[in-house]
Amino acid sequence: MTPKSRLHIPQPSARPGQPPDFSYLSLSEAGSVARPDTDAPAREIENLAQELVRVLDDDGEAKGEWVPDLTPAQLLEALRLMMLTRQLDDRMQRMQRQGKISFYMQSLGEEAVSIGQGMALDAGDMLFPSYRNQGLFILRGTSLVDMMCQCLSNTRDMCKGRQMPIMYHNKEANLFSVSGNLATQYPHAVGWAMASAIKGEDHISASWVGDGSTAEADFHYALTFAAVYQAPVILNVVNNQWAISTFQGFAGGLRRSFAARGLGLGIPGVRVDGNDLLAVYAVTQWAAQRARQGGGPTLVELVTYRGGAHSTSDDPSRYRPKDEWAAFPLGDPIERLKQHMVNTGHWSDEQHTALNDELKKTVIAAWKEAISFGTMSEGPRLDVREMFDDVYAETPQHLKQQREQLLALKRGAQ
Amino acid sequence: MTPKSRLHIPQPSARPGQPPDFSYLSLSEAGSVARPDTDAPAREIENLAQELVRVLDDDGEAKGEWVPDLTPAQLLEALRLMMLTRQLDDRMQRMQRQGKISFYMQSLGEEAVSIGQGMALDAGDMLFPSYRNQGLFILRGTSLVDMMCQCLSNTRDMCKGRQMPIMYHNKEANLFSVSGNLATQYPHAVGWAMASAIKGEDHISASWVGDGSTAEADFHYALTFAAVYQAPVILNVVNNQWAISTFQGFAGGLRRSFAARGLGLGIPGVRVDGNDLLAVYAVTQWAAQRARQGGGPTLVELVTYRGGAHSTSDDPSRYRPKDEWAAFPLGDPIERLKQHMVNTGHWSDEQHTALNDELKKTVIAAWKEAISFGTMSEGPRLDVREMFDDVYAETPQHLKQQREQLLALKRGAQ
Amino acid sequence: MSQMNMIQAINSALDTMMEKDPTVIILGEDVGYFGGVFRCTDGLQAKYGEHRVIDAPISEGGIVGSAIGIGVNGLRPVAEIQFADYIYPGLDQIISELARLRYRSGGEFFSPVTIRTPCGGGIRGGQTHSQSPEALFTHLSGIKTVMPSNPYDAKGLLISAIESDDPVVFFEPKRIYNGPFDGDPNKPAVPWSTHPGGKVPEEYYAIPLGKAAVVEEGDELSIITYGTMVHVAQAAVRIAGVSADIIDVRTLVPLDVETLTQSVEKTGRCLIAHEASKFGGYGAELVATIQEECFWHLQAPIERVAGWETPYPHAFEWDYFPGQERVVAGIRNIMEAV
Amino acid sequence: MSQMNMIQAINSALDTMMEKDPTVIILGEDVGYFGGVFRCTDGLQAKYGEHRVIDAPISEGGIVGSAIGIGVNGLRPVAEIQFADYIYPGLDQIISELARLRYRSGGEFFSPVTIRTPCGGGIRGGQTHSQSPEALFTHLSGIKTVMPSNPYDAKGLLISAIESDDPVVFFEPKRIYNGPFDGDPNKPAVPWSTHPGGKVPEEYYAIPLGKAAVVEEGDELSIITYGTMVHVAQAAVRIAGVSADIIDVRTLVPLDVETLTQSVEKTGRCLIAHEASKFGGYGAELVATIQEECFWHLQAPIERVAGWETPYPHAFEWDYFPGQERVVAGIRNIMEAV
Ligand SMILES: Cc1ncc(C[n+]2csc(CCOP(=O)(O)OP(=O)(O)O)c2C)c(N)n1
Ligand SMILES: Cc1ncc(C[n+]2csc(CCOP(=O)(O)OP(=O)(O)O)c2C)c(N)n1
Ligand SMILES: [Mg+2]
Ligand SMILES: [Mg+2]
Repeated sequence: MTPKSRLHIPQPSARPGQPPDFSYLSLSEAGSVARPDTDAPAREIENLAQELVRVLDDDGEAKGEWVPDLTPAQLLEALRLMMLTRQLDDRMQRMQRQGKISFYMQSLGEEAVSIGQGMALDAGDMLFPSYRNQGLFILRGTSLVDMMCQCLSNTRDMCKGRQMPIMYHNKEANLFSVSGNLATQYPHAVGWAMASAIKGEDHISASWVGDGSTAEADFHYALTFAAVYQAPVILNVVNNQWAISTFQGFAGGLRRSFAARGLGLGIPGVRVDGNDLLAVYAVTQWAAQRARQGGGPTLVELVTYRGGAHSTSDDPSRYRPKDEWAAFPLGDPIERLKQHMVNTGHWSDEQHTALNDELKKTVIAAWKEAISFGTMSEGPRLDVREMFDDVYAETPQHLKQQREQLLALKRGAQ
Repeated sequence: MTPKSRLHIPQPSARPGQPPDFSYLSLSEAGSVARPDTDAPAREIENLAQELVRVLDDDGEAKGEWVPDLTPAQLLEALRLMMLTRQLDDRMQRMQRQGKISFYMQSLGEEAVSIGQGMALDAGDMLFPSYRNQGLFILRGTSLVDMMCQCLSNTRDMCKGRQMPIMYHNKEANLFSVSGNLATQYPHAVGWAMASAIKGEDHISASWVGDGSTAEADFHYALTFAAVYQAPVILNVVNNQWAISTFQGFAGGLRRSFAARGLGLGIPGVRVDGNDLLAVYAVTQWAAQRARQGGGPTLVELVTYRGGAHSTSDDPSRYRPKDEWAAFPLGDPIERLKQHMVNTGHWSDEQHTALNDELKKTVIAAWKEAISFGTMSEGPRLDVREMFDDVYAETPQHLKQQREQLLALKRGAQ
Repeated sequence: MSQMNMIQAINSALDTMMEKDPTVIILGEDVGYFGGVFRCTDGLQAKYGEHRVIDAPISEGGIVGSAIGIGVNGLRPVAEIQFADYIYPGLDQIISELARLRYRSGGEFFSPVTIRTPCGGGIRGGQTHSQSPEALFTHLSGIKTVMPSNPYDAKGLLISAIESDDPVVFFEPKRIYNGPFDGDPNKPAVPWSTHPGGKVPEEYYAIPLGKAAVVEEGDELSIITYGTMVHVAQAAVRIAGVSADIIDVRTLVPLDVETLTQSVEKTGRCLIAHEASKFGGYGAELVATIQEECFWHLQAPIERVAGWETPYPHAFEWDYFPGQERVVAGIRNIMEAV
Repeated sequence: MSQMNMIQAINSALDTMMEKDPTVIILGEDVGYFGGVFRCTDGLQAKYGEHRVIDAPISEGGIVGSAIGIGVNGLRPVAEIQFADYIYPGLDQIISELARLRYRSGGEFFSPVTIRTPCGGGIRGGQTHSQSPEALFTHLSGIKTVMPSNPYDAKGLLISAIESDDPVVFFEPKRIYNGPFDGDPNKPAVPWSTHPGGKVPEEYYAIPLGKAAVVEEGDELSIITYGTMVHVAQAAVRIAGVSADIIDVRTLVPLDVETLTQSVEKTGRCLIAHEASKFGGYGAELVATIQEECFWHLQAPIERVAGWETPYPHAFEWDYFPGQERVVAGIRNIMEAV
């Protein structure tokens, strides 16, 4: 009998009740992948889209050509920022559970992405984050209080109450406004980079999407425009294995790596251990240098795992094994950096615990301050008149009238 | 000085007044590319996306593993259909110039695409053509009169006067309705193939877009869905070097072949000499067999050249050398097949000329018949009442009223 | 007859149709194994298999585009767009292809796609989980547009939508998935069991597309609305103490002009309410149509109560939402007009 | 002062702004070397270079998406969408991003993109080269929408659009690119030199967005329209022999309500005309607004003359187009209403 075409439905390696199985992930040994020159032709470095750039091995040893030039102080700062991100997430997740904020999304398990990549970029580089890049905001100095106030939609909310929690932005820090619409930021980053090249500046841009979001049109637009104009941009795919309930196979992830998606357009792809801060930093630095010297875009796939639920509205126990994260072969980015620093004598378990406690306190203190600017139910409230601002540069007549209508109604109601 | 990022603007190899230059095209020797098994894993046949499958060499000799099993009678039929397509185009182009039809698009120089591919597919396979696939309609038996009547928007127009010329369809012949919107047919073909696989049938589908259209979202949707569900579909990119005034570099064509666009999703790509009917047939047959036996999608790039203007609204002398087509290294598909058949003793110059004359007469006769069903300015006209049909399955109240309104107005005007 | 909320009623409609017609298939993000983020497709993949309830890539354009092809090949796809706020990447395929296919092919090709999508605010979804974009669809020729206001209608209308050979965009006001909502966010939520529309037959039944429902009858005023706002209008009428026809449009296209005009001819006064922004909203068409048909009966300007001309803001959700107070104020305006 | 057709006036606006403001750049399909399929950008690449007049991949979504990023980085992009019929792949970026960026970022980010696109029928373009989709934009908050009816306005309004820090969708009625068109396809075409709007200054000038133009004054009727239909209305008024205000809306959003209501308060009768389908079209909003503002002045129902509820058909172009006869019939209806 000849084989026949049947609709192929991608299958995750394990469902609830089954043992986790990551045998589908192809891994490389730490230190095994060579680091090409940043001006290597795209066709000669296609292996980077297949192999996995890793620096830290399972014992926390840094190995190979990709070991970045980071001082112990820098590493400590990276560790601190990852820990801070996790503490913030933990607190906000709980505040949502207590009904203090309407919604939240953690980056649990993916902290090295934002911190490692953010550190490798210059302050003048413009970042177009997804909703799971809170680490970028922390790294670039957005205060915890500001972030919390955004989540609280309170009187100090940078979004003036207009967006759901986590939709931060930070203009001074060159962090673009997070969108609720998946992948839309990708062509923005390319356009921004095009403008930088038009102006002859040497700032680059970077953007992030999840594995699932690569199926959106904007992914294609961004890659196409970046390739055609050789825009100085780093396009990152955070492959955390899941997109709400669908695993990365539904975005084609089992057929070929996400890093390979640009090869057909001549865009080099680099697949990197997303839980290895050193590798993440090194690869980003490589791509940034390539872009700055006119080498155009790089597509970076960060292999990681979504340690928590998709969002506070999600319950992953319905669709994946509870213990999947624990079995993830690339581990926990914080533990791995910690282990490395302990190994190299720059850190200890005691210091780690102390730092964690300190960060927890920092976060609690920030929360206290944040709620002093109002919560959803108590304290000062945003002025409802602001609802009508910023739709246009100047508020047009009809919006002024609507504002008056609303105020009259509210006066009447009192 | 370190090199710097500047916006890269793709440059065609020649502009009006300059000598044509096709050195950018990478060609393979006829017969030099091996033909893998149809169940070869995608990763093992990536070379097919880079090399160029060619059967006919410059002397019209058929060479190598891809030589298809076509009888002289079949080859003659292919030749005849290509010639007929060209005659039809020529006639219609002239009719447009004379104001008999509002618009036209030739497939001059690309005839082997539709004829070669169409012949390699089964009657039960569903085709989703672009506007430059008139050959498929001819091949599948749409009468010239029907095609002309569509272009005339006359009383026998299959589209009931609703579409511009060339927007044919042929339901019985499994030819989908041509759309004026670029690339939208691509995901339709994939959906159709998915349904075929769901139903367990072994019909496959095929679709066509131009090089320029690959930048549209639908190209990405189609590739993604085809890869994820391993849909039995052949996705074809007709790389005729130009998209109106922009050359294929603006779709990223200079960086990597269009056939390579699906490699990052694990879709095999085959780059084929689009002006070599034998190669076109062979590659299509290969991809069809692969799809039918459950091997999923193939992306086929047909390298050809748009011999004429983009459409009757276009003037290519403004943006490309007048003699570019003559310099195209892959020649003219009709000449090449003719030469092969003359070489093998199955055809002669005299027969060729005679056939051409005969086809010309056929086309003229068809035109005469077609205009008897009305032209834009003379003869019978479509009933204007039909304007309100087929918006919905059943004409709703409001459209009946609008029809009445219009008729009343027309009565009044008389 | 069972007690169902709107999610269950939609699920039941899908189940009924999949059972009845083996060509019905479902396609969408998270609809399969997981059963949908709002659980509308819960249990269906287990029952009908992975080839009929299909998890899709995150690609609304691809979902609509492939659904069209699936429909052309003889199946009857029901596509879910996870939030109406995310339908826009699919608009080109809807406008340029789905809506026009039958027309442009002289009636030969069509694709009977139903697109289900949750819409509307009131769930703290901010500007990307609260939108009501129905007016972008009601202007299109070739598409039908539906928005039910209760579980009974939801099931009956969804069945008709699926059975229709025309493409249908089926909006589900998510604020009333779990219970009717009268516009007062401070009152405790009530379940659908408190509402007659919560009684839903287990079996097949169809509510024809193109028929509005007169939800309440009165003679001083006609309120024309749909979705969540039906319930808000009912509460507002109580507060305002007027006797009003409340008409639930249900099928936005094709519009049941007759039911509307009969009512307005009777009452001479009309208020139109919807959640979407006012300017260029579907309410504008309702005003225009009624004004054209009932001009000589109108005793006061037709008034629209609708969302403001801003995106749907997270913190000011209840100031944005056209709640009871605003509907009552609208009623008073109309009733006082002389 | 020069004689210009609308293509030249648009070209002149672009040229003027590129000269004046080095941050202005152009992006679109075939706009660069070739100068645009309608030649609106002719000569600009030669003058300002390939980095300022940029040929784009065929990807309307990518054009809008990258233009947003370009705008965020301090340049002022003018994107061309080759035909309004092909703007839909860009809708998600327009609706979800361009229109909302300033609002959602608390006023901190914005992108001053202008999107130019030829619209309208009457050129035998069939259903994919004739559409007037303005109503899909006028319902959006955060976007301005413009449609000029003559070269002078086209230049002045386009300059304002480019200078605006708000995103603007700028529709160009292609039927009148080369000359005013009064709706009669059988009459020989006339050039813009026959029309006062064909006189266009070479230099910079701006017509503010948000101001309608009273094209003709009269006292029996107000005709509110825009684009090609302005000319049709003028011809129809002659035929009908009525004394009418003809108002060219010009800026659809924000709407100049005052000019409209002043006129209708004066005349008591109002006809609205546009080429797009009637149901849910922009005209519905005009009816609704005027009805709300001028109800007590209205002596007859407001009548809409618009495209039918079908796609724009190739063979029946002139039956679809709301030409002189239909406008005249509309005028008669209104004038006879008692
Ligand atoms: C255009 C659009 N479609 C759908 C959604 C709903 N949605 C939000 S997150 C998400 C999953 C995204 O998965 P992935 O891209 O892998 O990112 P991750 O959440 O894993 O970081 C979906 C479907 C959305 N926000 N926008
Ligand atoms: C969505 C969309 N955008 C733009 C156009 C206008 N247009 C028609 S054909 C064309 C060029 C297409 O080039 P290509 O895909 O290479 O096909 P070819 O004409 O060379 O066969 C363009 C831009 C269109 N029809 N649809
Ligand atoms: Mg993910
Ligand atoms: Mg081409």
